[in-house]
Amino acid sequence: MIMAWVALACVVTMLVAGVLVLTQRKLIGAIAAASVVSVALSVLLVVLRAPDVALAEAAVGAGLSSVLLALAVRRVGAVDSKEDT
Amino acid sequence: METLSTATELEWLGWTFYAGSAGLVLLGCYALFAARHALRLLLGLFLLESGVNLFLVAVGFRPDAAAPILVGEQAGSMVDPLPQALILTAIVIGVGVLALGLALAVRVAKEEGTLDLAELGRRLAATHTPATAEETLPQSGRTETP
Amino acid sequence: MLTSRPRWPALLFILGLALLLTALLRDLHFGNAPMQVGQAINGVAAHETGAANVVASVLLAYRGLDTLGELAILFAAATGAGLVLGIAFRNGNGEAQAKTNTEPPAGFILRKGADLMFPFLLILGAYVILHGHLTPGGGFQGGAILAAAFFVPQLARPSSPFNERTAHWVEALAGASFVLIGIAGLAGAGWFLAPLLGTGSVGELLSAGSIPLLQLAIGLKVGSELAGLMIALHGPKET
Amino acid sequence: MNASVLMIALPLLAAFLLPLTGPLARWVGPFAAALNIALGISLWQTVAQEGPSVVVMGGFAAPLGIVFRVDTLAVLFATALAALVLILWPRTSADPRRESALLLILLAAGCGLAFSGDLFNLFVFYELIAVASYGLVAASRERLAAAAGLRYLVLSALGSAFALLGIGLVYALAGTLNLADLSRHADALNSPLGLAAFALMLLGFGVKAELFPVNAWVAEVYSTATARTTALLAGGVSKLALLIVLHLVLLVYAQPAALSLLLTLGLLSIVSGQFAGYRAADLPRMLAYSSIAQLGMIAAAFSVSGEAGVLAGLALALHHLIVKPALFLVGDGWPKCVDSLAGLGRAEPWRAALFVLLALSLLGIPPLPGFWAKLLLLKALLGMGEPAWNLAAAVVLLGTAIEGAYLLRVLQTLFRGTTNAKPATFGGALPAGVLGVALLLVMLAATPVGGALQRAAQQAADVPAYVADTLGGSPQ
Repeated sequence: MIMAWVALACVVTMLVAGVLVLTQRKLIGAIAAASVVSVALSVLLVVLRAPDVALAEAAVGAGLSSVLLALAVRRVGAVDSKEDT
Repeated sequence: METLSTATELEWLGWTFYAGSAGLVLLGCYALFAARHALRLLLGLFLLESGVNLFLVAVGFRPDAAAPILVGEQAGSMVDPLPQALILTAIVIGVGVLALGLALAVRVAKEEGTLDLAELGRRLAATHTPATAEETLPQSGRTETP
Repeated sequence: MLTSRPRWPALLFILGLALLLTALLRDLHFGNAPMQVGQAINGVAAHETGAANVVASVLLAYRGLDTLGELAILFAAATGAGLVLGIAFRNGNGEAQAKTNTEPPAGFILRKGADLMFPFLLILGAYVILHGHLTPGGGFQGGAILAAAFFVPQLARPSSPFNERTAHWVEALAGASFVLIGIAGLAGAGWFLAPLLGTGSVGELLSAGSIPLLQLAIGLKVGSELAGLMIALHGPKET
Repeated sequence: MNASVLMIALPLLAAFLLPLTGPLARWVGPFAAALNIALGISLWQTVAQEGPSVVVMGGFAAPLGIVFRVDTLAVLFATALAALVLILWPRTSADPRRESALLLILLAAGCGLAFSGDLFNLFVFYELIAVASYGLVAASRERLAAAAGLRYLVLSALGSAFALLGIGLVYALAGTLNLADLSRHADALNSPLGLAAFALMLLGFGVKAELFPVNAWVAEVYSTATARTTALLAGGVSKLALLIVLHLVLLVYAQPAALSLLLTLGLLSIVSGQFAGYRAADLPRMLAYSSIAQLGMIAAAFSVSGEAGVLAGLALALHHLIVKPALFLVGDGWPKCVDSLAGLGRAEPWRAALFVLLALSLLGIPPLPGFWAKLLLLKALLGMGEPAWNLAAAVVLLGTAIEGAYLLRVLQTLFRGTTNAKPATFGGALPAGVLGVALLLVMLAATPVGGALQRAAQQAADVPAYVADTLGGSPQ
């Protein structure tokens, strides 16, 4: 039963963070929210008994992807579209 | 390992996972339809891919089964290893595509001064002006916009 | 699709899609999917490949070709990123030379932290790679850790040149050795990527035939490609 | 038969080792492509003598491991792609080493798409070819090439995510990914959920196959990428993506609903492509839209169940594979705007004559191969004997009429008036000439070529033999 509650909590966290990815005005905030999505997802993967995938999601999804995105934002930060929301 | 007592509980757990993956897919789709900034589109893709990954791993789940790693002389049932292997592959593919997309975005920002993909689409749709007609020749340089 | 549109149609479309998905997913019973192939692999994997981690044996034995394709994708992405950014720099009035030297060195804490992190991450990455056939982890996860290990010092000391020559050699030889192990299988056992070296006893470090070797090749290849991608993206700010 | 694996392993090995080869780097790529052609020819002979066969990776038999199905169709496409890569090998490039590596990867991935008999493995090779093509597209010196590449990447990645979702649904319903095994469990996919999986995969694989709702990238990319990259994408890669769809409808989704869906998307591609081509003002875009319409015709042909559809689609695909790259190469260096082409017919008679020959074949004027391909398509569509497919035949004829209107407009402009511009460089003279000669050879040897295509279609459409070959024989 604990497993189901952990899953529910993670799904809620993940979806709230997902909405934040879309609504954050600052790109760097959106990236931080995306990495929260990845962390919650990797906990869900542990609940689904996929430790290999969870490890990869934590290392690649939450870690590397965010670093890559942050590096790109740092380089193009001044270049925004006219309507950036 | 904790077990699930009833079929209803399993069903609820299933809907939790389906809601999570479908929610991420829908959020990603929404970002792709509504956003215009290239990095926001790439973030939308990231959400969409995460949702797909969660769905595939959830497909391989079995109640009362262990992770697909043998520990000692264990004989119990294990969850499906195949979707997990597929998703490991998909995660790495996703990060490769993301990185290449970011590299392209950096170059576009440098050349065009905007990352608004709708605006870039308009510029692409504008017919070729005589000024750019000779650029396909190998010896001429690329024009830089300030 | 990528044109400007008001948001309401997009929202309505998503709502429709949500209803459709709900209707479709009702037919899919959680925890009950037919897993013919998965079941069969669970039954024979340890015996056939000698790896305790069934996911690793799927990745490197049953579906080794997928993994080779995936390494090629990372290689293509890194090559494409170099192509895209390299062209931009060459025409950019010698920015390529200025690129690594203009950044001021990072603060004391970051530099000391990087010095401490480097050996730790290196050992962790090596451990995750080499135990991939026994415990969760393997070439991809360990490779990502290795990439971080080599990128953190770069972040702390932008002026210290990343040794591109060594990275090129590691990248090329790791990728080539994966293909060559595959061709060795073709020559030895008659099938591309056929397992070599016997299975050993399940659960020991030196077991599972050529799987640990393939994990090492993947780890080095993934690590060098990802580090290369991060360093390619880590350039000066655009104005 | 293991030559099929080497056709993937050797180009990949060459691509990985390319950074270390030093001054030899420029020769590695063409050599690997030539080697692939030789392997393809030897495979062709083996298949002709011993019939189709199956190669198991790592010795793990069919549903558990990945298998390659080596038949005439696959060998034909793998060899044709290698030949196309070789004759389109760039002479000059801003960054030859990286571009060579990407071309070699494209070659390996294309062979993988032709041979593989596993759904997820096909997806991996599809992604590989996609990632290689993003880099190649952005390598152009044209302004906005990177912007076109970025928009292409976003759309394509969206498609890939959908395709992966579709593959996941297939696995959830049938529990296997091997195409032959899926063919045995086709009933499990005959449900709304199974059809949704097919639609998702069609959206995903349709991006490279230039199918209707997901082809917005085509005109942008083809008008900004280099002519050789464009020729490769329009000529080779798009056909290989459609080959996946062919395998799906032949083996797994032979149900009427799936076939109707494919037919509908194909017809919409024809109509939208031909109308957009009619409205296009510059030549590369016109050719790009014509390519969408031609691929729509191939998709429509594949929606006809049985041998006739495969044969028609195969003929159309090979014809387009020869003609469209050559057209893009001839047009490269000419002014892009159609109205500025006036007088070039007299200034450069040979080049214009080649263009006329190719355009007439594309249109389907009788003695040229394009005519036979279109005739086969019409016969196949009418052979289904169902109203939707009869309507499709009418749509194909209507599309051809529109195609005629805009292609003849270009031809007319070419030979109208005179120009005082100095002749432009014809960088692609050699590859375009080779492709033109190949077209003429096919016209002269119509009977043996037709026979070979017939055999290929027969083998491909023989589903029970495919299933028995893959699942019946054990590896050892």
